[in-house]
Amino acid sequence: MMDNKMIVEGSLQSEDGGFSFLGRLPYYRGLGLSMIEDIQVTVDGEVQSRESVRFSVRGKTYTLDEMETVYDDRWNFGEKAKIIVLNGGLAAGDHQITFAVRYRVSYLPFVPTTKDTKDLALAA
Amino acid sequence: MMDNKMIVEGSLQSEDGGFSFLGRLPYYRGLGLSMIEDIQVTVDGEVQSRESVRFSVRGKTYTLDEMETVYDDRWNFGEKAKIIVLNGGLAAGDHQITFAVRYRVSYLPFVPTTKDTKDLALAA
Amino acid sequence: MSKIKRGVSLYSYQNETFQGKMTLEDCIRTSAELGARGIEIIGEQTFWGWPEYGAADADVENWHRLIKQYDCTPVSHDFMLDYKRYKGRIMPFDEQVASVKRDIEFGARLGMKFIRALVSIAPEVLVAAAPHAEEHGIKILIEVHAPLHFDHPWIVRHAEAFEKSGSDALGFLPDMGMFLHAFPPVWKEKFLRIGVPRNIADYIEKAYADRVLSEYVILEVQEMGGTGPAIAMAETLRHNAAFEPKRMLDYMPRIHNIHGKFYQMMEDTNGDCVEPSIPYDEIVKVLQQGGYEGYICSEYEGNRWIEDAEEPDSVEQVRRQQVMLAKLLGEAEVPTIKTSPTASADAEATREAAE
Amino acid sequence: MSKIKRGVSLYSYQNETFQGKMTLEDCIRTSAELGARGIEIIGEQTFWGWPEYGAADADVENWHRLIKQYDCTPVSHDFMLDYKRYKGRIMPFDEQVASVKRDIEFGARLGMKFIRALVSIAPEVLVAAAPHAEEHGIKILIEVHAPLHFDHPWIVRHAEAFEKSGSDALGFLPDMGMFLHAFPPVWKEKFLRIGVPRNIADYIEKAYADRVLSEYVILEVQEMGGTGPAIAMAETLRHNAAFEPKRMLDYMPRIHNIHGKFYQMMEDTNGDCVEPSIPYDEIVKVLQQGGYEGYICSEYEGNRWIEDAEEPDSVEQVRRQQVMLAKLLGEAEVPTIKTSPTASADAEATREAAE
Ligand SMILES: [Mn+2]
Ligand SMILES: [Mn+2]
Repeated sequence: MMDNKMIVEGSLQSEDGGFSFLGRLPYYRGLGLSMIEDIQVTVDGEVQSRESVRFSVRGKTYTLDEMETVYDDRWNFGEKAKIIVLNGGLAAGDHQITFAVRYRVSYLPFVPTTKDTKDLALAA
Repeated sequence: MMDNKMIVEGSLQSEDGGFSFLGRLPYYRGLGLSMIEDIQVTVDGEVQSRESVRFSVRGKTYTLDEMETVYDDRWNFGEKAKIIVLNGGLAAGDHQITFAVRYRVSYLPFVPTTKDTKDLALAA
Repeated sequence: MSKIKRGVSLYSYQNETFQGKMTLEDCIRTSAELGARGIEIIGEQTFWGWPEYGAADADVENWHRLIKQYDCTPVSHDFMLDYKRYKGRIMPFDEQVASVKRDIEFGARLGMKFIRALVSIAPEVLVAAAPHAEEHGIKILIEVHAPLHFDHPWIVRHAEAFEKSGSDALGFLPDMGMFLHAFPPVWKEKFLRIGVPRNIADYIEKAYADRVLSEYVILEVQEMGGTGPAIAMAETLRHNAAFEPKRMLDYMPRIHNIHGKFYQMMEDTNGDCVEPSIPYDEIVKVLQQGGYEGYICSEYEGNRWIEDAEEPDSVEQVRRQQVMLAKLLGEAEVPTIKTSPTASADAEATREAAE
Repeated sequence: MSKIKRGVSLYSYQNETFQGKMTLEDCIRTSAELGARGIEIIGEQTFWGWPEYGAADADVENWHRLIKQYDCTPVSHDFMLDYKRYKGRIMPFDEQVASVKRDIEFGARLGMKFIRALVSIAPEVLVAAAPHAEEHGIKILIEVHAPLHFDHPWIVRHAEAFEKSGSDALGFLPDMGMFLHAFPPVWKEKFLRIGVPRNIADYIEKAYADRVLSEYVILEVQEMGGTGPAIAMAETLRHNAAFEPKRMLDYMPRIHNIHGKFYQMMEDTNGDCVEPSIPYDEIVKVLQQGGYEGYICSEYEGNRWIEDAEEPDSVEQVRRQQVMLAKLLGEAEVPTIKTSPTASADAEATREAAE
């Protein structure tokens, strides 16, 4: 659910050593960070390494490995997290971004992965 | 069920242009012949062609394709059918025979295949 | 004393009859000696050639002779209706009805009160055959069998169709395998033999006892690293999504026969017998509460779960179940077999050898 | 007039609240205008930061202010209990109980009568938390939701544990999605969009109406050449192995809230509204027969089935369901929305733009 609202339109921007965009959890509630099993970002067909991804909410930034044991912070319902990828940076212009989240939901008899693909422009 | 009783011990013998053994349907009842979808015989690891197989009960002999439209004959419960394979014949001595039957059972939500493997000796 | 009567479906002895180790007379005599005087058969198993060749008069006469000789009662002819007889298409409706009519006639010829229909048969077919059943004094009973149960929409559809038909020749034959309240030990042992790791098998057995939703168990087994046989073992839990014997109470006026399904009868040193996975004490209580006066027919199905490791002893298994049933029904006498269960087959073999 | 009351779970408006198109005030006011004055929430959805950050006093005060302003009644806080919070191990029992206690306190702080527990929670956890619930005037209700149902062994286990506990702070919240008597059209349309061939989708829809056992349908779809999405569509039939609203009658003393689950409300030219796949007429009759006096809270879940093709209009969908419920409950007045459902969000946006 909310699959096509995961990537916030027009949110692509450059970061030191990489780029970022705003992403939302495709779910009808929030989740504690330890239950985010993976975030995979693909740019123009190229999968970015798990190590290069950072997740940032309300001024706090985590690696994906760190998140697995974060029990005192959450990704709230509808909250726009900054997804940072330290890939060395992107060229200005249009990029196709795929944002996939795998999350562990206690009551589900499977571990869902949900993804969204959008074309975003990076200002020069 | 009855898997290990499908091939009748000691029943391997030579036939004109091939060999035969006695086989039983692995089921708690008999079946009309049109519901026998396939019989596959493997000899010493070599799968015999469907075309080479004949099924014979009470003096009547059928190819597997013929059986598919036989509505007036059956393979009875526990009945020893002669399974003939026209492969040119087997050398005397021990042979490993695998006998697999695929049968269509109206009430089952799948089409079972059951098989039995036995070492049988062909008299010289 | 209970009004519930004991019987045997000769399905129980299939491992022996398949191999010719027991004759029809052996089956009937053994059941009768156990006091299980209601005899149920699968027509195609007991009568060579049925349905394609019909049943020989001599065979039917032999049946009646044996039933009389051993003071038994014909209960049910279980028919199959192979509606997938034609490859790639379902048998037309009228032909299905005609086929059921032949089984009605065959049931009547054998002196049966009931013929058992499989649950996969459409209720409309049975409704169409009901007048013929009435004429022949036969009731057609749908076998309610796991994964179906009395609250399943498909069974509810049958019940609605039966009510609407206005015929009392349509009813139910519940198979007690529906009420599996524990994972059968013989299932677990078989799954261990075909490669399910012990820790996974233990987990599945416990999850079943804890009545966990099948889908959670399948996920957990995957996470434990389970593959092929382990997943198959977990998937058996999909088969029992409801197991309340009390649900039979809603349908008592249409329940006329019971399959006393069992997988394994254990016997303790006192001779007390129990089925570890099916709660026969509760089942008998519910049936008595519902005023049931028909037969419970033993239906041994453990054979297929153990035959890869040992030769089933169907007669001993049936004996134990009959001991349990007799006790639950308040009978004073303990069922006992007096004659060798293979006496007739042995005599035949001796005769043949002499010829 | 019926004693059954109407409410809304704010879950219904998730598509709008996720995007900030409706505020909490919009949700409550809209529901109140429809006469659905019972308000149910998922705590984690409505209260930013719950549970890790607790809930801010200002937010709770705002909640009470809105409830009072719109003459509503807090019904239920639906909690989640993430017992898989720790990767690779289940949360220890005591920690689970402590977590439930915090949700009990939170529910009480919001003026709720109930907190909703998910069915995956072990009954022992709820039994251990029951005294705390009693102290706070809260009942913990297990949501009975497809593929579970009131005859499923897991639910029976809960019921037995509740009885044994002697506590009346434990009960059930049935989700009407359990009683899916037809394949929802929005499901079918979604499956068609993701590539299920029309003939297979038609077949599955009809097989569902015919109440065919899921395993037969899955085989048939395979034989029709169905792959991935077609098999997935067929497998949805595994989710509804029992759908008899009357089964709620056995549990009425413990049923205190109802999820008015729906996938799609159709409206005809007379303004009559109907859920094509869930029999609300029969459901309301059963609830009245059982003397139910609690709320039916709208729970719109069609959003996720259509959002790939169109933007859901949750408010219109809730309105239609409330129109249907009011009629079924014998209310004279037709529920109507007077104020724009996004009035507060719009005002906020205007304020922000002006700053
Ligand atoms: Mn049976
Ligand atoms: Mn719900």
